[in-house]
Amino acid sequence: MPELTYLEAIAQTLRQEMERDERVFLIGQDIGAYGGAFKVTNGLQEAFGEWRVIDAPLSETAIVGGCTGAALMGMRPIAEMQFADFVSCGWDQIVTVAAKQHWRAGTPIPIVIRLPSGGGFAGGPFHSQNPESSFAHIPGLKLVCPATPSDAKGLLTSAIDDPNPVLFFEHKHLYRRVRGEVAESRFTVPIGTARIEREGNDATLVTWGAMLHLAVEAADALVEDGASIEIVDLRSILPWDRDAVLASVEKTSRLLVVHEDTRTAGFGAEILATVAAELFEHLDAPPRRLTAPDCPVPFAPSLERRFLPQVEDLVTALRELLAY
Amino acid sequence: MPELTYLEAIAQTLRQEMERDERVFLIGQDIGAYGGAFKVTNGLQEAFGEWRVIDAPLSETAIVGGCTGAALMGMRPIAEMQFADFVSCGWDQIVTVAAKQHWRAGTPIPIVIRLPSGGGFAGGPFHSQNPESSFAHIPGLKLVCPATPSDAKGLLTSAIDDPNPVLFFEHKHLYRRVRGEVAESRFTVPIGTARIEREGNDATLVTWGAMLHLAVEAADALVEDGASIEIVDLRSILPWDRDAVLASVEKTSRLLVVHEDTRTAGFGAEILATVAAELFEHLDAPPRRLTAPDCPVPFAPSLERRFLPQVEDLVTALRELLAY
Amino acid sequence: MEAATELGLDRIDLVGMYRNMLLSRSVEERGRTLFKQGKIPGSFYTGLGNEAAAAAVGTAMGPDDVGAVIHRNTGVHLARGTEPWKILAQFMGREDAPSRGRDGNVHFAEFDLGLITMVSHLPAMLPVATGCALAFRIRQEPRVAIGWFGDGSSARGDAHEAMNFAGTRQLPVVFVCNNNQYAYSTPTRLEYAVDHLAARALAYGFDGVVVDGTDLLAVYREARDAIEKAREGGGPTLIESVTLRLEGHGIHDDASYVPRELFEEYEDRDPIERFHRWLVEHAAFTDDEQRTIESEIKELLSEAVKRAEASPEPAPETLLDGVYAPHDVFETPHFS
Amino acid sequence: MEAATELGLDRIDLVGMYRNMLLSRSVEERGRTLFKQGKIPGSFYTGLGNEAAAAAVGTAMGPDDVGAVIHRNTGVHLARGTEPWKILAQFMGREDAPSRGRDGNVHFAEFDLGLITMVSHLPAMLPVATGCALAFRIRQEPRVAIGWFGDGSSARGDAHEAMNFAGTRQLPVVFVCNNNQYAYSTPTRLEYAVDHLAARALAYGFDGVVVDGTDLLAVYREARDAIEKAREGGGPTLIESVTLRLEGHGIHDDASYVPRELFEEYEDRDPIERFHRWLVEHAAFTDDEQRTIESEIKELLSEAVKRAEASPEPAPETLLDGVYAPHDVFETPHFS
Ligand SMILES: Cc1ncc(C[n+]2csc(CCOP(=O)(O)OP(=O)(O)O)c2C)c(N)n1
Ligand SMILES: Cc1ncc(C[n+]2csc(CCOP(=O)(O)OP(=O)(O)O)c2C)c(N)n1
Ligand SMILES: [Mg+2]
Ligand SMILES: [Mg+2]
Repeated sequence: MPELTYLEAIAQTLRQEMERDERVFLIGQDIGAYGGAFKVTNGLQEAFGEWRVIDAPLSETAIVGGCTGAALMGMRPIAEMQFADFVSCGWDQIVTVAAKQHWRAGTPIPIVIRLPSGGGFAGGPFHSQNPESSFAHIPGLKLVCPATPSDAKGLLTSAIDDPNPVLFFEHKHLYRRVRGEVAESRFTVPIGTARIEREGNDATLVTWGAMLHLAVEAADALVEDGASIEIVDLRSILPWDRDAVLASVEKTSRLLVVHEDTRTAGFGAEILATVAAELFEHLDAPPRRLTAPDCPVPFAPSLERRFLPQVEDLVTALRELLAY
Repeated sequence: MPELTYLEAIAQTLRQEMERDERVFLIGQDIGAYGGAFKVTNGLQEAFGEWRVIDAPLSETAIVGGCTGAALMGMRPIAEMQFADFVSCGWDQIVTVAAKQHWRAGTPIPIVIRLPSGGGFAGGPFHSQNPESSFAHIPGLKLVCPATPSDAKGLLTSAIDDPNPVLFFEHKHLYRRVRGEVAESRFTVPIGTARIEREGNDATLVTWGAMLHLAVEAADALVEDGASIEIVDLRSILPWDRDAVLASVEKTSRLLVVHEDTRTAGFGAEILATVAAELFEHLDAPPRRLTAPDCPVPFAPSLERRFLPQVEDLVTALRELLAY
Repeated sequence: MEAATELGLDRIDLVGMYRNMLLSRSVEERGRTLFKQGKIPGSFYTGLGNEAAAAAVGTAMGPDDVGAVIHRNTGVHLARGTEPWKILAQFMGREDAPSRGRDGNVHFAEFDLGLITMVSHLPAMLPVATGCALAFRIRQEPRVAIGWFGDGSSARGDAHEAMNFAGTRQLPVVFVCNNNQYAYSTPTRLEYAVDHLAARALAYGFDGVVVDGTDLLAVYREARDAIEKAREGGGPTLIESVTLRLEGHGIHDDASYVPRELFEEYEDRDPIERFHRWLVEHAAFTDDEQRTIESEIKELLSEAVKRAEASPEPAPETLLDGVYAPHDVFETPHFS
Repeated sequence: MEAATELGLDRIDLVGMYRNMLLSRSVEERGRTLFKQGKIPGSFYTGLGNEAAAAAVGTAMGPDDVGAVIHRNTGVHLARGTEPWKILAQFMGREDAPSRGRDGNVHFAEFDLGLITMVSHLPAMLPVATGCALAFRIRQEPRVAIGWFGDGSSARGDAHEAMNFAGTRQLPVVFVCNNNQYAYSTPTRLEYAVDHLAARALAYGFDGVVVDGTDLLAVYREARDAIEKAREGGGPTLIESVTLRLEGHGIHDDASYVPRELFEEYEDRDPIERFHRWLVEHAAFTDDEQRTIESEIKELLSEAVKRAEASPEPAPETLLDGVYAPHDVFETPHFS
């Protein structure tokens, strides 16, 4: 299988889906001739024309609402937020209109919103956020956070297929840093299904997005301690794979959730709450979270290093968990 | 002490604070001559003039952003959302500007946003929501949810005093249904401090807003079972009183969180996660949540009854918790 | 009749629109009664005064055109074919209502008839209407989207983004402002600082027109022209239809903040009476015809009440159905 | 000189604004170098081409006026008194920078100098500027708020709500559009469908003017007039200052999408050279003076770099400071 970067996997999927299905179109700022702020859509306007790769004004509300309308008329719109952070400007259209319309009116809203998210490159408070937790509280949305090129492709394909609004969080820090084998032909990865990145017996580490790669490093480090960590790559936040998480924790009896988003009311809370309620008898240690602290994402590298969970932090947290 | 309804307590506080502090002004839709959709501001424009009780256009973004600007210039603005639901139209101004400005720039944003929230009267999906959980994930905000007339007054006074953006969730269903003694003179209830509504030993029930009153009924019912339930009225969601909750659960060893907002990634998850992590050794039963299910708030009374937690549901949940 | 013939309307069309207005008001009046009888939960809103504008625009739409309706638009639903009993069932929150009791009062539309259900958040459906037009433009279909909004909701960012985007791409969308001079209790001078909202169109690169919304044929003319222009690639139009909301914002509101003189001014501009006079004068509309329509509507409505009341309250166990559309939703013949 | 004298500007003012422009460009050029040296984390943006507009509006502001700045506004910071080393420290994310390393590049302002820190989300600070003006109006203070925005960000709802609300209350706010013909790679024809954004003002009930943003005195005139008008209760103005962004959106962008002819057209409209010619012609500005300013700026900048580099990186343990303002924040003498 060919090796692709995370970004190439997304770009390939967009192209394949546009070739396959005339209803698919892209809309966003600077995604046409410029190819998007991260060049994910490079060359697509040339290939498909300016009515299938639409340069939108600086209008997140018009973009999201426009996708909703186009979807109602039978299209399969894919919006790009220039940075995930700017989705706050389309918040109302997503939570008030798109998320509730099928339940209220029976009309599906098959839209995909692509959200380049995450920190690690001094992007500061408004170019680094992981806004998935706020949306996780909104019934009617689906949220996916792929960590690997192959999952990026499979989940994006599923998102486009899905008759519901899907927020596709693509981690900017992975775009060009992560490579992996990706099947050339079309395939889907079901939304709502976690992936066991590595099996283990001593503790379960649940994570998603860029943190998955830190989790792997941390688990590697723990091997030296003689500990085997099971890593669950959640992949989807809404719906999330409760069964996979519960099965893993039932086996290991220990849980650490790691996320890049901030702590309070972050999605880690939902996982801990569920595990605590469902597996009360099975836990050998208190379930724990390792997350960013409760503040905006800082710009200065000295602060951002402190803000973002680091491999060492994961190692320490796992050791503490195992030592309990 | 005089008895006031919840609504009267809020109205009295607004009047007192406006009399006391020239910097305080109100802005919102139809709050002037009309007195607001719920008549909370009745008579205030007559008393203070149209530049202190400002009828705004249908522009939540201009209202919230306008408050931020006025606050920067030394005012103490209080915005009214006509219904809490419409705060989604001011989401970006709240989370992007107001919540982060002090941390980023050192300039405090002392604004209060009043949010008539909650269901129970066939308001449907857009006139019944409790949007506190979405905001609970945003560092820099304070969120309060008073359940009694006295707390409504004390917390609103504190909110106005506070140099940070405070979202004041006032439960519509309590406006005219709940009466209580309220000191006539100015007083504050500290934000971030829970209130023990009733002491008990067998289980802790944590809740806030309108659900508090159901909790009292349910605890009464449990007395017949010979069980004593400690009810913690959280009052503030951000910051929340971890210490009070942990102290209570440490004593009772059992926790039920009840909230009117929907379940997944609702604030109950944060409380359960914290308790599970901190009081692992003290729990005698899995911590539980009783919440609205994951869907929009329905209109039809038959559906809304099912949606909103009912006293019977609380009683059942408590019995199960105690029986564990 | 000449004015009407010129518009391509024959007598049947004209009487049809008149009937639409009468029916619209009757449905709403019946709703009011049901509300007072405690049979309608929540709150209650009508489009009193907006009947002509609703009937005219609803009728001017082509069969494949779509509209994102708002409150005050009962006549649009009727023009597209929604049966009165469904509207009453909607008000009552019943299982067979368009929103199946999930949402209430005016928050409904029959998608199969080309209408899109509004949300409360005004005017959040304008970007959606623009998006419908975008789909038509992408596929090069000769279809037009209509987006309604009020004078008050013109102040929100959604109106701006929708119109500006539609302007840049000259999309086939017609924005119709039901300017009834109030947003709840707020008069237009506190909502915007220009004489006419139609002026906004100039800032977005398309035409704006002001029309007397109590004059059915005038509204019809503007709507038809704008729709045909959009259909032919001429881009958007903003139609500002000026009326007066003839009662409070909702049933709980006595509208005491509206100056009495304003109501008086609009007294002989009741859109229904006004068009009745026109029909009598120009189309020899008879008292007999009037009586026939009235009794027909009366019967229709008592049937409607019965049918609406016969529809069950939604079963509680259906609450969570449809939070997510199932994967095969597009394979089922009817998904609304 | 007459044109300037008429504007109340003496030679010192004029040379001051010229110096501002030179300094502004020099600070940004030094920033570019520092970025290339790896001393500035993240990304890097300049206001190349906007120097005249920034200097002019910044100078036209009264001492108690306030402004919600955006990127491309280095000259505004300088006009209000921000020292260059602080700007470089800001770019570098250092402890003594206005944002103390919490935020980067152009996301800063010195509140004590009457400026308000922007957020990235454009143009979210326009409603905030309107809110400042609201405070002035409530307290009847003769102060004015300035809100800047770009051609691209004019498309967002925040611009609309801010302007519409300001219009209804005729608040003392001046909206300044830095129209540099592009929003990142997007040309104005895809951002809006009118010739001039100034036309929007008419839809909001106030005046709009278009001015050549490369002509310092022209911008100064419009800014001064608008500010004084607002101060006297005349309500808002929208000033559209037309320039060309003389390079890419940020340092990573080669602007290859901008037609070469457009750059050529603006070659002899570099605002700094243009005003230099004017000064030579009308104010007998000498080569000596030029050299003096240049060497002064050179020295200022090497001092600035040193001082910025001497400022420590923020200490990690301060990360959570100030998420909430402490209760006594207003009692401390300086809270910014
Ligand atoms: C975003 C938002 N804020 C507030 C409201 C509450 N609200 C409901 S109707 C209304 C007035 C609407 O006025 P207008 O747009 O003129 O329509 P009209 O009711 O007069 O037909 C308001 C403020 C709302 N529906 N949406
Ligand atoms: C709400 C929002 N969406 C997207 C962006 C990303 N973005 C940053 S600058 C920019 C272009 C801004 O154009 P304009 O307003 O003309 O200002 P200019 O940079 O040209 O001075 C965009 C799209 C943003 N900052 N805010
Ligand atoms: Mg109105
Ligand atoms: Mg620009």
